[in-house]
Amino acid sequence: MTPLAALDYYEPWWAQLAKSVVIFAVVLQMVPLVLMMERKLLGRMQARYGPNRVGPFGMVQPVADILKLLSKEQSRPHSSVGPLYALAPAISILTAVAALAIIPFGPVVDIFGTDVGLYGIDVDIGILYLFAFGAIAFYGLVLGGWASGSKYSFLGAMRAAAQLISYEVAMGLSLVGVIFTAGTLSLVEIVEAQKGMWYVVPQFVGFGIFLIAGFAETNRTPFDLPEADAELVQGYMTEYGAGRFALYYFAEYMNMIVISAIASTLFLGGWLLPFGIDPPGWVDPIVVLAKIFFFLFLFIWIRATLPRLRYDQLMSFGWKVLLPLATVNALVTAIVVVST
Amino acid sequence: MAEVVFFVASLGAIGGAVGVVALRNPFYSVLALVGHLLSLAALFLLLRAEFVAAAQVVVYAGAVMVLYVFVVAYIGGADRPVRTTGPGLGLAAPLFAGALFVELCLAMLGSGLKAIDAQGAPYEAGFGSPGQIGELFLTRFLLPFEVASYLLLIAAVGAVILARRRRGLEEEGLEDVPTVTVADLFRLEPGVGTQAESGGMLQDRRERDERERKGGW
Amino acid sequence: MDIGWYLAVSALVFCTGAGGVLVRRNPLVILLCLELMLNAANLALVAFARMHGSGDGQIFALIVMVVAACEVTIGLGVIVAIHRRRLPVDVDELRELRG
Amino acid sequence: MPDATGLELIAQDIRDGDPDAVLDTTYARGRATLIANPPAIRRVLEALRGKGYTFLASLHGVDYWPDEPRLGVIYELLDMEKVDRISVKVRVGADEPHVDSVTDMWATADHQEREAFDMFGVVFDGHPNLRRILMPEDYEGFPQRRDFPIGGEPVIFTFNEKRVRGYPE
Amino acid sequence: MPVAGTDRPDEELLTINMGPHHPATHGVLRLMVKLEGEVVRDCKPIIGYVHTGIEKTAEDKAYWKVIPVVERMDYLAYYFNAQTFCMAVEQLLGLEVPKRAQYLRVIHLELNRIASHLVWLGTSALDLGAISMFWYCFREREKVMDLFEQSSGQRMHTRYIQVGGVFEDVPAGWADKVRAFTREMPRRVDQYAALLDRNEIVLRRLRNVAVVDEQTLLGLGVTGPLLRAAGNPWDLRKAAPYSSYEDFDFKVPVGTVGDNYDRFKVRMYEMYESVKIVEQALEGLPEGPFITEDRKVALPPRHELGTSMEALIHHFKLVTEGFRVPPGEAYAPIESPRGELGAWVRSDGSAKPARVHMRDPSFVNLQALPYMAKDGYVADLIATLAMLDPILGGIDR
Repeated sequence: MTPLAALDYYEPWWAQLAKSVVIFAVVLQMVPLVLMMERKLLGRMQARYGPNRVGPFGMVQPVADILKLLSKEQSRPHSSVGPLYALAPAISILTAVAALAIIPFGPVVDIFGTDVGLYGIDVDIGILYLFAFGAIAFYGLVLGGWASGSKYSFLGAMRAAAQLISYEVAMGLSLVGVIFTAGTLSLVEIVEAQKGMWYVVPQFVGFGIFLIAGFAETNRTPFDLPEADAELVQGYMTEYGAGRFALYYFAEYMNMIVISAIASTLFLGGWLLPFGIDPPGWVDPIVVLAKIFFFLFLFIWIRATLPRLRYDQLMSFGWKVLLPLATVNALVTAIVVVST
Repeated sequence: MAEVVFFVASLGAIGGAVGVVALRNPFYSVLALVGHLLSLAALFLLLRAEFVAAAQVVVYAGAVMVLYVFVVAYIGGADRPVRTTGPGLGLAAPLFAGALFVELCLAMLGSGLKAIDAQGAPYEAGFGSPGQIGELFLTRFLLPFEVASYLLLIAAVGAVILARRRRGLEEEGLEDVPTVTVADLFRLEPGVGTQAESGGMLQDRRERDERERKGGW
Repeated sequence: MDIGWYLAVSALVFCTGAGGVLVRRNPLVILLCLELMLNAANLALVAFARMHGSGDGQIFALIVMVVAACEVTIGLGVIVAIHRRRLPVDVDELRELRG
Repeated sequence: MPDATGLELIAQDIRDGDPDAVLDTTYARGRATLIANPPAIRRVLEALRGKGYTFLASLHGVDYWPDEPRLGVIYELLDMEKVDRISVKVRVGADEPHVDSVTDMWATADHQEREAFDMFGVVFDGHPNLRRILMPEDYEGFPQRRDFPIGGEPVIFTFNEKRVRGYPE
Repeated sequence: MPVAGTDRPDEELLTINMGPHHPATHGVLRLMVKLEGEVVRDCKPIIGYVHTGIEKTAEDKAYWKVIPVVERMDYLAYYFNAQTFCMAVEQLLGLEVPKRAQYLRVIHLELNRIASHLVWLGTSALDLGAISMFWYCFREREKVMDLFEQSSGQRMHTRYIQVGGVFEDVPAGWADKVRAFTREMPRRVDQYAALLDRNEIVLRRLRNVAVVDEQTLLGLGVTGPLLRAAGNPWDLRKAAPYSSYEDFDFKVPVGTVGDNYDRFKVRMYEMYESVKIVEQALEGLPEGPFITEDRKVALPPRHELGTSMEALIHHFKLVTEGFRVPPGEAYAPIESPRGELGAWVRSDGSAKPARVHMRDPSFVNLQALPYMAKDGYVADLIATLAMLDPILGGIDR
């Protein structure tokens, strides 16, 4: 089969398999961790304890939650469209997981005498791969809302879809500056191009726009309109329960992790440390994880602080502020890159 | 391996295509087309057209079909029978399509193109990569590239004009609703959002004075 | 895989699309069928590009995508306008242009 | 509150315009009440509104059983300028409980009249939407009347939904 | 197609049933909302889901047993319910309430107002998406609840206010605890304001939203913070003082525009003013009896029962039958956290009221919702409903 990526070294099949399993296992384990972190941090920020009953310090709480959700009865509304109703959350989680494949946790290292890159795949199209799966994620939301056969879900899905595509544009444009500067789409190469200076410094505008759009893409506060529980009662997932709800829930946090990982890769230098510190290779994934958790903390912090925007404000902010800013940023970067 | 992928993907592509034509509800037709497009993207990958595959998904599945979904959701699926164009055309159309297929197959297979039975030209590194595409676009195909961008611009303007509401929000004073503009980013209203005020007094003085003047306090 | 197979798939999809345009009455679905035909052409173009080992075919495919996007925006705009004016969303009943 | 004399003056004023409008006045514990003739209620309220009582604070339904006429409607009017309250009472019989609606004069009367109708069965003629408001739409009887017993309402659960009266099979 | 996009394609309206079980309706309220896209074209409140027949129940109970029943109507402002009912009965009895009792009532009423506004603030912020506010507000509310518990033994529905006075004098040291609270509270309100009032998103969500002019509000019978936000300084505590409110120096916050922001600000400032009133009342708390000396109405002190035959008879009489109230009708309006709360009580001379009707401000104010929400966004409908602060227990009674 034609390789997806043009690797200039050979990776044996067992390395690919092992990598997939490790990445999947590690990041999947991160979701309960993030859940726990969110609940504990929110609790602390809101002058309460957060979960502290299940296990030591309540650390097993997410497991209990997931077990509870999985053991619930699967039910669906009368008016829903069965197959699509079941398919939608699966699409959501599929796209979230697939996007993990391109996140680099480190450079190519030598494992048992073979070169193995500490990432799923390193594709030429790099960021485009991400946006391709982002595009498919749209169907997870819309199908879920549409197939539920409920007006709340439908409204929520429409909001989610409109928000997703509006902010996808700004997000894409905000990354153009990084791509110009690095001269490549491959995430591994982008990280390596940041050896001298993290892109958060020259591309701070792009960084800001990317973060804001990332909040919108993951439906987090203050852009959590699709699931605004005050108005739409969880939006497109109103009618979902039990395991399928767990899938949506999982996908949402997975998306958070993906966005955090992309942000740390593109702007915070991935596995690189500042001031030329060059630790041994096994530290690299830990550095990436630490940066990811920094962004996750930011997500949670913002959630505890900000109220949500109104729909029209969200839209006009996306189109009238972020998009022009991102365009100007791309333009300025292009001029600077060409002139130097 | 490539054969299996090709088989699955082409089956998806053809199945999706048939679904588009045969399904009654336009919403399902749209979904079938999405399936078709994704299968096609897989075929593109097999043909080593990475960038085209990604563009296919991002542009088609991510933007064009999204438009379809919105419009279908807005207009609503009409559950009409598939074939009501009259028995004549309903019978003639499949015949025509079949004839067309035979003709195309004859044209291609009988064309005597030598390479058609081969795996294609030897693969070179960088084939179908964004770099190659970009280079072609900005050198040999600069004119089509520019024309295409103008076409897109015109289409966008046209669509906005076509789908503009003839009645509704604009006339009923909803533009009064505050919206965020670029200028607002740079305009700092007194007493809004600065750190000093959040740490200090609760109410900006101007507003309090105004309320006091109105006799509230 | 031989390039011929790709072309066969392309032909099949193209014919399905062509048949769909003739059979269906809903302009939305007709637009979808047009998309099918364009995509079939795209597949053929990319296959030929692979055959010759040059990127020209892919450039063509990308331009076709742009054209398709334009066609869709305008087409859907027209359909929405039709719907707004409370005309039937059905090509056989929309005879006004015929005079 | 207007004092007893003030109340009489107001009543006299209204009587000048319409001799039958005010049936009686009572003044007790600082509460001035005009008892209006039911057909003339709108005229009385209009006149009071002209005198500055522009705010309809509330509207109460009441059942004077066993006295006749049984049902009463009390309008609490308020003069926000002089901080002055006056109440207007109409009494109607239970067999023909018709009072003119004042929803067009005070929008607030909408829900309040509906409540009085719901609870006492006073029909407000001219009300745009005189339906039950607190009780279920298909409820029978007027629960706040004095002869309506305080008793158990069967609560519908799954096991007894077929047995509860009025539940569709 | 499972979702018919519109009711009628030519109108493009989508009817949505919000509630009765909806997280943002602040109770069991049902709204029939007609949407055009995201814009509310019509909104019809449907109520009655928690109608519990309190007024009917009250007719079957002795006067002093009615108090706990009416307290459960507006479950956030229970002191106010009891106060208005007791005031109406006192009016019928011609009873004078001792000064100390009046002050104690005021302290509790104002503390209750703060607690009620805190719940409003927390839930409103929650509706705007600011989830943390809810916990901060409930943290402070908890302190008020603790004060109530210390003075009356109950956190909610305290039955502290009695006909003729209050149930018991406040315990020793209570005043200091209240002072500690009143010292802390303004700082807390400052913090809330810093979180919300300094937040650009909140300002944009509230300013110039759901503006209804003063005249419309007056016609709708709207009172309380909603009316004051529109610029009318009508406050019964100032206009027609009851329970010694004339003794205290406080201001009535009014708005200028009548939008949601003004409603928000007015309530925020009311918390400061309530704190001021509580402080003044504590400062000037007069000595004297905490309940009327009239043994026909108030229970005799426990220690008299062992020595005085008369006291024993009164005690027996009151506990078994209750006191009789001369025939008549009374209406006692007070300023509750939501507006004019009035009890209309009719007595037929027996020991049970012949009719108790509450003019609940939530019930009346709710009628303004369609006026406020029309032609706004759905999200604004939720914010407006939050700023309206309806309590469904009071609406449905």
